[in-house]
Amino acid sequence: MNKTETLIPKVGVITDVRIDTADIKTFRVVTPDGKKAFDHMPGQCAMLSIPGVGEAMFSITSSPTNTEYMEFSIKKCGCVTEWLHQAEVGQQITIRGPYGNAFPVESTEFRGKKLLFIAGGIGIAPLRSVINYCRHYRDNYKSINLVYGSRSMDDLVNYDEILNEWTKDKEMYIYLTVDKEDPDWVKHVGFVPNYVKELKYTPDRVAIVCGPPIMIKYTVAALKELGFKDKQIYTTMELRMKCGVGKCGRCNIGSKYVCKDGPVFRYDELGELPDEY
Amino acid sequence: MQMKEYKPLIVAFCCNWCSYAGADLAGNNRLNYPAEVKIIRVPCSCRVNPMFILRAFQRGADGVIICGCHPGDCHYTSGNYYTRRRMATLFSMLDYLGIEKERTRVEWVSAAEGAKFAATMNDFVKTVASLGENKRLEDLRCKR
Amino acid sequence: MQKITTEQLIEKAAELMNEGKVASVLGWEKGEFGYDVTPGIFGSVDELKAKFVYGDFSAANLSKYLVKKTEMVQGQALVFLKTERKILIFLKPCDSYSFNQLLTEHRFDREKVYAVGVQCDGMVDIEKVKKIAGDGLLSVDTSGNDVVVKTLYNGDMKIAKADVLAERCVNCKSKKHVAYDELLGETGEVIDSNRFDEVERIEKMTPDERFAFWQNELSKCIRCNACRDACPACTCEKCVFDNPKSGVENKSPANSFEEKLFHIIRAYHVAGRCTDCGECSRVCPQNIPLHLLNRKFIKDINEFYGDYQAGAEVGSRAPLVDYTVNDVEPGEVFDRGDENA
Amino acid sequence: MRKIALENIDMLFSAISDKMSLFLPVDQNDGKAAYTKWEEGKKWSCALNTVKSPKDFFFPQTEDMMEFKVDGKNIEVIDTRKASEDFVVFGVRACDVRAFDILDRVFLTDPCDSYYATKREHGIIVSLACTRPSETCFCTAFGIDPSNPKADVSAWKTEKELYMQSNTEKGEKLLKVLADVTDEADEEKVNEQKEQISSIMKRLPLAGLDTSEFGGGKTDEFFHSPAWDELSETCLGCGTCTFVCPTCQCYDIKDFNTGKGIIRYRCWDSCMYSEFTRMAHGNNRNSQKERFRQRFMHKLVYYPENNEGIFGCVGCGRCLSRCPISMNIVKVMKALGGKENE
Repeated sequence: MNKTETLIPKVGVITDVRIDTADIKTFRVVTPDGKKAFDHMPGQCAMLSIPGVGEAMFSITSSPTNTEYMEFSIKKCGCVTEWLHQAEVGQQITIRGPYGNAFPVESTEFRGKKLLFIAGGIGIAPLRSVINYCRHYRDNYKSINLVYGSRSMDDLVNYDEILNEWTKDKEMYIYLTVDKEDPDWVKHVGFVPNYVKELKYTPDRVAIVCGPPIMIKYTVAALKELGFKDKQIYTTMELRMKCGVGKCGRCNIGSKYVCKDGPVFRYDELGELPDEY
Repeated sequence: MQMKEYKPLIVAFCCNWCSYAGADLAGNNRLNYPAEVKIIRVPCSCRVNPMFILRAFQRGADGVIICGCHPGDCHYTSGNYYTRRRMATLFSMLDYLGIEKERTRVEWVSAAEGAKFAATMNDFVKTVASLGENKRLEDLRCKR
Repeated sequence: MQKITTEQLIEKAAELMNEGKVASVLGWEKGEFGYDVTPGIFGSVDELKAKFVYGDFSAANLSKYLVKKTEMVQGQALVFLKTERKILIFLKPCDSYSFNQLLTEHRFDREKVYAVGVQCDGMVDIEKVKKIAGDGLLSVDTSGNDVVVKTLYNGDMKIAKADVLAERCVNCKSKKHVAYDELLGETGEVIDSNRFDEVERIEKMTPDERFAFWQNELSKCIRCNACRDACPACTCEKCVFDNPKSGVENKSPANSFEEKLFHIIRAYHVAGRCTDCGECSRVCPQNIPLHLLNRKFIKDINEFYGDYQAGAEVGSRAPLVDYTVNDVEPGEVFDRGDENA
Repeated sequence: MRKIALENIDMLFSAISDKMSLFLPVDQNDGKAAYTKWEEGKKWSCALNTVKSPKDFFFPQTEDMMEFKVDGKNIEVIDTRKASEDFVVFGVRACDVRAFDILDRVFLTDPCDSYYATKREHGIIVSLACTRPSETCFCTAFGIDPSNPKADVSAWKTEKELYMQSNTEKGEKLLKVLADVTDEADEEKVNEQKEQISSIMKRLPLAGLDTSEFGGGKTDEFFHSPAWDELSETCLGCGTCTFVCPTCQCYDIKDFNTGKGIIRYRCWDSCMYSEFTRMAHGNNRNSQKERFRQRFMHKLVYYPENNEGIFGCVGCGRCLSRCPISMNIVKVMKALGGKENE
């Protein structure tokens, strides 16, 4: 990316809008000439904006191995997201990035390891990028597990892809759960942290956790009960960001800036930071 | 380049029950008043927040006029009494800051006073036109 | 008139604390140089003895802190003691007006507060001292009617206190405490002050001069919001200038319009409720005479609707939420002004 | 080293402003100095410092970044920046000069902020030694020498003359421009002044302020200190300290709809504001204590941690004299360091 343009965005076009749940949609974005806006690594974020409404940071949910477009799974919760949810195909927005660090998919921290992904609700968004990346370079990793839960069956994001593609992969094990019982739901019912405990994962793998803060907290506790060490647990953080480049002064936790040093943190790194997130 | 004739932009906040109907009547009776008067209908003249007036100037208005029911005739009993106090103090403050007092006005226009509405607007437009463009409460960003 | 000393205040506070009547004390805390006094909350007698100060620089109006702090004391009282322990606040005469005004607006619980009125001999404006003594003040003290200054460059100096009184004290509107449970020192009378002279001077200028005057003053604004945050009348839970949905949330003085918008609306939102305590001008880092905006409203309200002093009594109805059938018309107010001129 | 008689100082100013814009502290009608564009008749202030710091020249309080034209579903991004011209900021004190270093480390590190960088490239800074530091000064605590300020050109004002010494290529160029109005000078008077200033610095009330307790890696030590409660208790949550501070660099990016297009601008923001970190899902600094702590921890711990031990404060004393409640970094340092009663 050109140095003089860190804060000046490119124009992006929404080419597809997929309705995932009642409050989550997935947007496909390309540049006006139909290309991918920029390359990224799994876990990185992009700044999307609607002029006059605002700018906000979103994790890129599509895999870097997808060379045609980028996807963003976005939950309706603020001004920008509300506006986006009303947007139609063909709507232009602005996009800049990529920002932040990525999951260490290329280092030995992940390579050659068993991977355990744990997601809650919209927390699947950043993990989907990693999972698809790992599926693409399948031989670099050992078994992949995914424990994914949400409030109800209708709140599971990306359900079709999980059901139709991921479950069919070899050495990929998917465990879905919902919080509340439903006559149509035949799989597991219960909260994610408890499910993780029930599944009795052995600590010979790397855990990647993403979801609401409370779910992360209890899931990490569950993992530690199972014998996982801080160094084996990864998560991604979210704080208010305006610039995306560690200069506007909002997103720091202690001396670390989430938009620059994060959003991906290993749990032992996070432990060194003050409890202000 | 030909000089365009200067036509002031006027924002008129009109109460729904009297003045807006008055404006309607002026129209029905084919009474003339300049097209530069932009009417904003409000439920009561006391709905007009001082911020609305300043924002109107920011967005390019050269004059702002507030029209309501005659005192005592308010649809909500007392709304325009509050308007009267609020606008008296606000306009006095604008004058204190050196902003031409002729750019702001309050006028009571009933639903039956179509002629008064037209006459008021004509007079107000003339007054503001003689002052020229609003320079003292302008936002240059909105002028480009 | 006998001067009230720091020790007397500490003694009173300690007594009330030891009796268990109050749990904490809202007062003033010593600084580094004698003049940089900070509002402080004292939780123990030791703390009071170590840090409490009352003097020529105890200028801060403490009333606004009651809005948040009484809730805190209430919490403490429930936890520690069954008895009703209160927060002690010291009120200078002008603070007592703000106290009443907040009470009128139901912004704090009177039952949770023990108010001690303290005699005020006027506060000193350190800026004025520095103008005379120059930079490098090593210490500032009062003795009698003089301010004694030790400086690094101009030696020691004695300055008449009257020459360095804060503007609001020069034009003090009242030495009367309008609210207290107990009084230390003497209370005075409402003063027929000259506080509107400056407003009148500006009114008599031509519109062009007025515009130039305010343009110059307001252009200094850095939008730090200190005037708003220090104002005891500004107690909205969410200020319109902080609310992204208000459409006017502007964090910076992007141009002269936004400066004016902010200052007109700030003054307007407290019109009829402003007690003229002068905190806005005192805290302004750019020395903008903000009180002249507030006083214009007070003066107008007095002239249009009859004399009204916000905070003079609890429960009075502010003029802008009131009306009479025969109020002056907005168009007539200018004619009146001309008559007076 | 070059010198010019103070009685001819206007010749110097006019020689500079013939070539480029010159900004220097000028007394306003309230007696306070503010950086003002020099023109014939403007008098250079002898005030120790300005209320608003010179960071404004490189990181303006409000700055338009770009414009968007929206047409139906389409958006056009327009870079509205104009070509920058050289300018001189004259009379910058040693503390504010260090502040530029601190800002540089934020804005010029990768990814470089082009808005700041361009202005920095075009700005020439002439510093000025402090002959009369005030009681609120504590720059020496951060290793700043007010008798020997850095920047492109260093200057010393003696009773009758102004001495100037260039330190950079840009400074050299400027002094060349001024060769006609200045004379060659030796360093005797300057050295004399340097000694004088050092002896004054030792007599200042805050001369003994100790920074050794602070620095990178001390987050755990100070973050949970009980002192924060008391220190922040009466903080009003206004932005005065951050806006007068020469090193505070937090900003906000906002859009303004002009009716004809959308201007995206950047403006100063303050970590003391309640809205600062609020986002759709909540706020991670909900109380004034947390926001207050953030500001001082950033200056004393976080910044040095990320920048080789350099503190984020320069001891200019602006917050000491301007805070509405007279709470400031010195009081914080003393309270946290436990040296309050010494």
